[in-house]
Amino acid sequence: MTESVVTDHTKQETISADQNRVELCEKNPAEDFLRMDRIPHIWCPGCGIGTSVNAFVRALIEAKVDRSKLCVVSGIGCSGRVSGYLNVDAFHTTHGRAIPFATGLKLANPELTVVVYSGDGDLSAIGGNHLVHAARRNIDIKVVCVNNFIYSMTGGQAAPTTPMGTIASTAPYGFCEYALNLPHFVEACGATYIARWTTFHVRQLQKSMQESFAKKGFTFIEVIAPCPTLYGRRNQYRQGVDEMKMFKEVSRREKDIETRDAEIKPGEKIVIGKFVDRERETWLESMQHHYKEVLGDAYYPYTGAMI
Amino acid sequence: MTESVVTDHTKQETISADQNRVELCEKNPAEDFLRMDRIPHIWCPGCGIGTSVNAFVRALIEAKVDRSKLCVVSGIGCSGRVSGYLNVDAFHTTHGRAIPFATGLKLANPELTVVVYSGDGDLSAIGGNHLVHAARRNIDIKVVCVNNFIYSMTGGQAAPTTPMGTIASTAPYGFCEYALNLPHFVEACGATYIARWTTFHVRQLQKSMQESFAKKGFTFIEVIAPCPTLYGRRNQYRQGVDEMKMFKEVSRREKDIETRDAEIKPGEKIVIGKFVDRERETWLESMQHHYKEVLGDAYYPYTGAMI
Amino acid sequence: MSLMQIRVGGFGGQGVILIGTILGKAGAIFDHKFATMTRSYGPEARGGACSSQVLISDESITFPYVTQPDYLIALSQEIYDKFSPGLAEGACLIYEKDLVKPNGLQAGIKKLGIPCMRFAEELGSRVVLNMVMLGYFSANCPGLTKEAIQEAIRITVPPKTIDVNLMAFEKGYTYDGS
Amino acid sequence: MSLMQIRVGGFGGQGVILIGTILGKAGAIFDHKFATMTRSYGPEARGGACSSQVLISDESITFPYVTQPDYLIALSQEIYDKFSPGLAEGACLIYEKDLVKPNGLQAGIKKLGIPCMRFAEELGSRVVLNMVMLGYFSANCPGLTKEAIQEAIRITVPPKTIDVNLMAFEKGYTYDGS
Amino acid sequence: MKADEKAVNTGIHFMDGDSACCEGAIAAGCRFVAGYPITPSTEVVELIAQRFPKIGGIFIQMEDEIASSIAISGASWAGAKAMTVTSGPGFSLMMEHIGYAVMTETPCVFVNVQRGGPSTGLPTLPGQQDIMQCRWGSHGDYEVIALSPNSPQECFDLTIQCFNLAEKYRVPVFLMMDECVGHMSERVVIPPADEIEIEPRHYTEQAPGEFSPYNDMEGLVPRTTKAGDGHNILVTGLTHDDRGYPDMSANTHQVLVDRLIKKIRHSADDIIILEEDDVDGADIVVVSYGISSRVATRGVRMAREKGLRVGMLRLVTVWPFPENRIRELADRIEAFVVVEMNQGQIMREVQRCSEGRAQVAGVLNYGGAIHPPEEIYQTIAGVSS
Amino acid sequence: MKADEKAVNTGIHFMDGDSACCEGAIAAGCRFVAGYPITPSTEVVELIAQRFPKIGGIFIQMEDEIASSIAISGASWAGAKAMTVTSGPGFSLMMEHIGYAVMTETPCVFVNVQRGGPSTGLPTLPGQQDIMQCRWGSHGDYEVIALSPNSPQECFDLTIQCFNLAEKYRVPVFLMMDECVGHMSERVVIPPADEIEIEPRHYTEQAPGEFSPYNDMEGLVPRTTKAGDGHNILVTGLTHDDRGYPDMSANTHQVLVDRLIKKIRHSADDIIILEEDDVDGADIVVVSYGISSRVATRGVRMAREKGLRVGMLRLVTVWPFPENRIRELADRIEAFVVVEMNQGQIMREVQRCSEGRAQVAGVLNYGGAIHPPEEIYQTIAGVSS
Amino acid sequence: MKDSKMATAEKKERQSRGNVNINKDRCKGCGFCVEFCPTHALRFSEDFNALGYHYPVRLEEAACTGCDQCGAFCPDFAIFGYRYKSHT
Amino acid sequence: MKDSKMATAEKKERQSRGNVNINKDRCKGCGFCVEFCPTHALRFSEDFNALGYHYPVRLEEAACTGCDQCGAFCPDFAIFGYRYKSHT
Ligand SMILES: Cc1ncc(C[n+]2csc(CCOP(=O)(O)OP(=O)(O)O)c2C)c(N)n1
Ligand SMILES: Cc1ncc(C[n+]2csc(CCOP(=O)(O)OP(=O)(O)O)c2C)c(N)n1
Ligand code: SF4
Ligand code: SF4
Ligand code: SF4
Ligand code: SF4
Ligand code: SF4
Ligand code: SF4
Ligand SMILES: [Mg+2]
Ligand SMILES: [Mg+2]
Repeated sequence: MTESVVTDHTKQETISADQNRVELCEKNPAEDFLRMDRIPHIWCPGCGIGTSVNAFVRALIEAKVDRSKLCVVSGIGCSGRVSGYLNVDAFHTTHGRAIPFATGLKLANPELTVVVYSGDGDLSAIGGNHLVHAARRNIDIKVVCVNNFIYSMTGGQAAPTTPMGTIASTAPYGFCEYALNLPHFVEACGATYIARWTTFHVRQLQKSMQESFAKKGFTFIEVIAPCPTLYGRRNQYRQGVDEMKMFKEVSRREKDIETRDAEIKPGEKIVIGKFVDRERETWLESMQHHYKEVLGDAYYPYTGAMI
Repeated sequence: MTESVVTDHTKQETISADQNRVELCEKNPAEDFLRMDRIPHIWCPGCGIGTSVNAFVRALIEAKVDRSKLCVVSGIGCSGRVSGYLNVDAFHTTHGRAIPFATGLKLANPELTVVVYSGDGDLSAIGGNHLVHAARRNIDIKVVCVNNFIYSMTGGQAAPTTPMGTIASTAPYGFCEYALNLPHFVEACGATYIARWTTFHVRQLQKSMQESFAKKGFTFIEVIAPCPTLYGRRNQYRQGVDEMKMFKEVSRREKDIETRDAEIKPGEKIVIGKFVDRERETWLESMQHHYKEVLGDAYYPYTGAMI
Repeated sequence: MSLMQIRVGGFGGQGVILIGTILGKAGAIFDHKFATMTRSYGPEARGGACSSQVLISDESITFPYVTQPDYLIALSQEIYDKFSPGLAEGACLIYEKDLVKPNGLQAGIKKLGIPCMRFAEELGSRVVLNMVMLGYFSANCPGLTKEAIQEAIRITVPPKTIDVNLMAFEKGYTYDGS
Repeated sequence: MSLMQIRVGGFGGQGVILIGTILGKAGAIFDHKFATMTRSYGPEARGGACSSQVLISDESITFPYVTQPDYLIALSQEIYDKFSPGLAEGACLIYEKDLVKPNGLQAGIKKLGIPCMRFAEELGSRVVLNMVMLGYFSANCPGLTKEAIQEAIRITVPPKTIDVNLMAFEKGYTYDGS
Repeated sequence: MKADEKAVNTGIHFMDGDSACCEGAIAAGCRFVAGYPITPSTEVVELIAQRFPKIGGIFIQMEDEIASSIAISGASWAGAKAMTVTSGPGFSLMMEHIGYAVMTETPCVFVNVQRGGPSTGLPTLPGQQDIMQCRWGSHGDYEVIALSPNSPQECFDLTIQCFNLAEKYRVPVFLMMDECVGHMSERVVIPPADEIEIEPRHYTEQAPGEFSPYNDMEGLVPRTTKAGDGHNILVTGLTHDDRGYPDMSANTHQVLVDRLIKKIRHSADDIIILEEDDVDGADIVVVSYGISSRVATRGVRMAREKGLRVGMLRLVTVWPFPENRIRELADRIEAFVVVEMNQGQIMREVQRCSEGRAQVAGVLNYGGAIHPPEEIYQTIAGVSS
Repeated sequence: MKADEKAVNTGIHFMDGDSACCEGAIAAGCRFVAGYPITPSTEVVELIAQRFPKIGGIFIQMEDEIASSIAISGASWAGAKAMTVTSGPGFSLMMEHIGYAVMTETPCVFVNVQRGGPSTGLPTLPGQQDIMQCRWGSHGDYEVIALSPNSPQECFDLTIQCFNLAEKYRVPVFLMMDECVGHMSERVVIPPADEIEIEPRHYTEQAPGEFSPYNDMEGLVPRTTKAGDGHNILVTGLTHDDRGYPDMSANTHQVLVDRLIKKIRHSADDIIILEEDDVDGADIVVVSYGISSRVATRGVRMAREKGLRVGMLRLVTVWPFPENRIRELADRIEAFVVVEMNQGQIMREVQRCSEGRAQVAGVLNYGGAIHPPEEIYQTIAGVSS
Repeated sequence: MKDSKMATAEKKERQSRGNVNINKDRCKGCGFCVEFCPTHALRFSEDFNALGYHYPVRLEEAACTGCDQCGAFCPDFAIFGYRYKSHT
Repeated sequence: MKDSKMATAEKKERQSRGNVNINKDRCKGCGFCVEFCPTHALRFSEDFNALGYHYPVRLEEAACTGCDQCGAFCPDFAIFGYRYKSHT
């Protein structure tokens, strides 16, 4: 685990009038990006989603993302509630459809920074096809996928990410499907940047998020997070912290690891790290280049569809 | 191109009473598997779909598939019409949904041999998510995907498989998206058997189909086929035969090729061959083993859901 | 003539719809009449028979389909077989000579054949067979002016192909039926 | 008593629904009455307040929700704050002593507190706090027999946990309020 | 045919409507369930997932509701009794395959545990707002059957009824529950298997080769076959002729759709179940269904106590709508009072069928909470004065 | 606001309804189209794909209709006028996002070029069978606006109208075309840009920080904002309070859904466009819409020639339904004859609103072919005798 | 085209191995068979068939081996090759 | 636990670098901060907070560095560390 230092930028947020010695610091750096009138949030004790939001907010601050141009789009799920707690333009869409909504948002106004923040079930089950095609097209959106191995919001049903053999409410005797290896999957679809961290790796997660903001194209960050209420308890992790300890223990960061070897199986290591960082023209760039070439002056350079 | 010999089995179908010298042979070997009262079919002159059906029927005969247990399921599209011309239990479903229909069919009666025969748009655009999850689950169905690089039935719109730069009715100045590399994609999802041939490679295609019938689990065969009417004409192949000649020229079969290198780009080689042939428990097997283990005698061995 | 009803039919790829479109444009834009063109085709969008119906009228058109054709332009046997029984006395059949055998046609119907496929092949491009047919039709239909049809062709076909299309039109227009 | 209305509330994870279920079962199956149990919970299925309503009646029940509670079992302050104003004279409040401060309660309402959370922690399992509460409720509610509630516990909780649950029940049942 | 003894959970239970629906499906012979979780319906499939491994059945949690809604058609054609379960947002995604099941005459059951809408709306609170949707939500013309239970016991009973009707009419049948009924626990009595009547699938007895899908009819309903029986059938959502072959002509369409509609409409008397209470002497008839019908009885009782002559008409069958009965009553009574948790969906039907001969008033809300009985009483009182 | 001169294709054209719809969208300021091919609607987007690169706009062919139907909501929140185009099967897949657009008050346009259904049905032949679906196809209670053109010219004009209404009422608006109108070519006159009136988006003028989504209303319609304007809005399909925050209580739901419905119902007079011909002196009024209304004029003419007093009422606006006008007429006339290519979807509405005071007859078919005028005449004659 | 003498010689030998069956009215004239016949045993007709296409005809002088390559290619099930039994 | 003498020595040095801010009523008692504080500067309270959870309290004797690791972990935004300006 890296221990990193709170940077200047953050500090400015937290330092009071006395420039030399700040004894009492009233405001959590995250608060500035949160809708404080909605806190406490609905997430359970020990839920990892809030931890991921911490990393996200710190990454926003670090990367100096222009907040007024930032949109966060979610689907439905516990993780899908993230957008609604962030004090930015926030879109809580329908289950599985954050990506096509974000596609419309980004393409209609290319100046926006569009983040999709949602759950494993939302993005890879019902929303799987949108993930495929947005990655293939290289739409310039930043996807954060909170993988808690389960459909939490609805009570802990098995998801495409549920490790084989674990217990879920719709798999009371253990789940017998192969889990989708998300990094490998999105690589085959075409994502330009792919990383996986657990919520134990908050600092690395934050760094990956910062990198993704700087990256053009479809980026995908998987955040493995504890859901004590509906995954942990049924599967020997009584509390969120137990799952966090497991993450700490079994996570491995290996050099030059291929995504195909990043499958998650119960009781085995969890491969973490940045897997892919490549250059590909985004959908819009590709369109603009191509039309300029083919149509010449007849092409009307696209800048946005806003009226 | 291999030249192979018509085998005994086929010949028995075509040989008349005179056992020694058959001068007039009335019946095309394919006819026995076709609904002849629906021939001529709707496919255009030089359409490759019919050619693929030839390979399929010959493979059925060769592999001695029990016809009464054979179901062919299609979605909607020119390729989706295949099921309706085959004289077997045939299901022409809705656009993109052949795979989940087939999943229901196969799981409810595991004795059936279930083939999904449909188009690239049907299976990888609207139906993409079903492809992902059926492959992941390793549902024991045989998928034949006719890739003519286009949505033909509706008039030649671009598909996820349309090679970048080519002309389509919805991409009149050339298409600017990355094409989905189907073998690579389904490999990442988990298919057990993956091959790609063009309709020029009818004999190899037939052989792959035979292999897939013998294979347990989710198999995927991509058949690259000409669509002169809606793809070819707009893209310099005036007739089906021109596209066939191109297939002949640019196809390459390479040893140990990885699916990731099988992307199709206009003007470049088309990598053909069998890419993947691996063993994984099917969904049903996995369920049966697991429940037997966990539930012991309380498990009721599943054989079918038929009333 | 207050309402002229034309049915054009053939199989996919012969440019049947284009014939209808050009006739409609000629009427609606250049001859300043009311014109409606509808089309029908095979399953979803593919193969099989394909036909178009054109109505040209001095008044606004409410029912946009042919009820009693004045002209049947048949580019395939199937179309002929299907629609020729609907022709009434005084109507006119114009057909592709090599592809259609106008068997059993009722009396009182004018019958004009032209080998437009062969003409088109001679002109080096099978696809202009519809223009040849258009020319021949124009020569035999006083209801629309030749100029209107020619103008309609000009604004409809790809600019680079205007000449070859008009040539084909002329070929049909001047065909004397021999 | 012809209709007994009970509201149980707390936050997710306290086993509030299970209290309702057991009371309902006790009434419907073992005490041979009519019983209805409904539940409500936070957004979709997560977090926040969560409550259950139990109606026990000698006649069939048409309106399945509590209109005038006879008992309010409050396991969190939030629930107390929200529902105690609805208590009318003669009703009974039963609450978790450490988690609920029954401030401003109207007169005429019976008030019974029990530190079930601490008792449960003492018994080594936080999750049985609901059984402690059930026991205490049973001791203070003549409308259902103790045996019926015990039977209901037996057929509801996982077989291996019957003993600890009944022990917790007994702990609550015998709590003397001191 | 009787239910399977080894599977039926005979006995006296205290269970919620979702669980009772699951038990009903099992009793009805359902051995294939495809679903996707959604509040407040998920408990149905969670219990299925628990029960099936021990009685022999397939539960598969599909990747979405679309897949679930078509997988059951596939399973049905393999010979299974098949069901899917959802709530509003998922139901909206199933619309295309309701049409497919109608067009291909595939027996199957859709359960919708209704919550408040539109959109994500009120996931944990009840609504009755998908009643028109289940009748009109798929494109094209068709007729379906929908039942609406008002207690966990009925969730059990009517689920069986849904499966039976699906077989009898080869049509998708809807169990339109609501969150309130789904999450309410009550005593549920599950009878012994041999007291549960099950409609078998009506297979053709014709031999392969002889059978074509529409030449063996029982009234307006063709006998069927299943995959693997050697009939080489062709099933398509395209307009098809009586061999099942695509024939995209207006005429063939007319004949086909007409039969699909008439097979339901002409059997309305057989299908429709109504519960009536003191309708004959009434001046005012309260019309309701589902959970609202329970509350309505309270309102009715209050009105009767005030001396008003009020009857109750409860729609156990919501679709087909009991047009004739409403027409008859409209001639005799003064007013209908329709109680439902929506903007007046069934009220429109009552208005249509009463043709101005009786006044129609609604006690309506947009879901989230069932009506206070007083509100119902007041509307009755208002109408009567 | 006026249309953009550089984009409008001013002039006299001979084009089909699909193309005219495309030109109408462009004239209306639509610069974002997400679609998925389906017969007989595809020509709309094919032309869009040709036109947009030269005028500045995004056409994206999404992976399916679901994606298309939500991408336009995204684009709309970015500030674009956005549209999707489909036909029956695709429309069925869009139902969830119609509800989402309603709940989030997102201006956007859905075009449905109707073909014969149910299911895959008759892909190349016309139908008017999705009229009820566009009103009721999504779960939950809501109201929408739907227009139905009867000529290519109207496909142009009404597409513009759809976009304008969408902005004015912050609601999804439907252009319910049919295959016949979509594939029929006629003269279409596109006026100069400065003669085309365009409704702008009604943005709030409140400053960031001050603005909360429902505190700046124009009647029942809140002023809006767009992403990137600094307002930090929260848009959700959950029931929300007047800050836009999720509040899943029955009360909040009641207030919200009530306003969503009333903002349309209370403006019915502003929204509804009817075309009437000789209705005032009529004994019989023929009600129709879309292509059927053209054929109906022929039937009416035939009846008038026989001396019958027949009026024509054409619904240019199909939803909201002109309840009041029908009620008024019902008091005065003898009968309505409803002509439509479906089992009588609008006929039910006419029946409901005429409340038995006028007879209601239908000239109906299930799609595939428009009515022969004789059939219409005969029904009129039958009713009058 | 091969040298015709040699072709005739080969023909003798090969012809005896099999033959090709052509259902001309099913043919849509795509040319797959003509183009890809390994022995170049087919050519297009001058005539149109009922559907308006030029269909394949067998070249008298060429030697069809009955390999059924044409049958495997034909999208319209209009042609197929077959071997004479005696040569199996 | 470290040897208390040494801890006290360290504390002096470290304590001066920063501190931790705890908003006890937001806390849901998950223990992430307590478990993963690099300097073991936190422990659980005996008391329940308003929500019924044991919340973290700072150990007097331990040296918080203000590293904000607790803040980065806390899912409820109930805690954060900060450095004193003079030590930047
Ligand atoms: C169309 C539709 N189907 C189903 C649901 C119910 N639903 C809400 S959230 C959810 C699962 C969310 O799982 P995931 O995305 O993993 O998020 P988590 O709750 O685990 O963070 C489901 C199935 C819905 N709201 N809409
Ligand atoms: C829900 C739905 N959307 C769209 C369509 C229209 N549609 C029919 S076939 C087709 C494309 C087929 O493409 P492909 O699968 O590649 O088959 P091909 O015609 O190329 O063989 C489309 C978009 C439909 N029938 N249903
Ligand atoms: S249910 Fe799981 S994912 Fe949802 S808030 Fe609770 S812990 Fe987090
Ligand atoms: S359009 Fe293309 S794919 Fe369809 S039948 Fe014709 S050639 Fe084949
Ligand atoms: S391959 Fe078949 S369709 Fe093509 S030319 Fe030969 S016989 Fe005709
Ligand atoms: S059977 Fe073989 S050799 Fe004979 S024509 Fe066909 S392809 Fe040529
Ligand atoms: S991490 Fe936050 S919520 Fe968890 S115990 Fe610490 S302060 Fe409380
Ligand atoms: S700021 Fe660092 S040292 Fe201080 S309590 Fe938090 S984690 Fe521990
Ligand atoms: Mg999850
Ligand atoms: Mg294709």
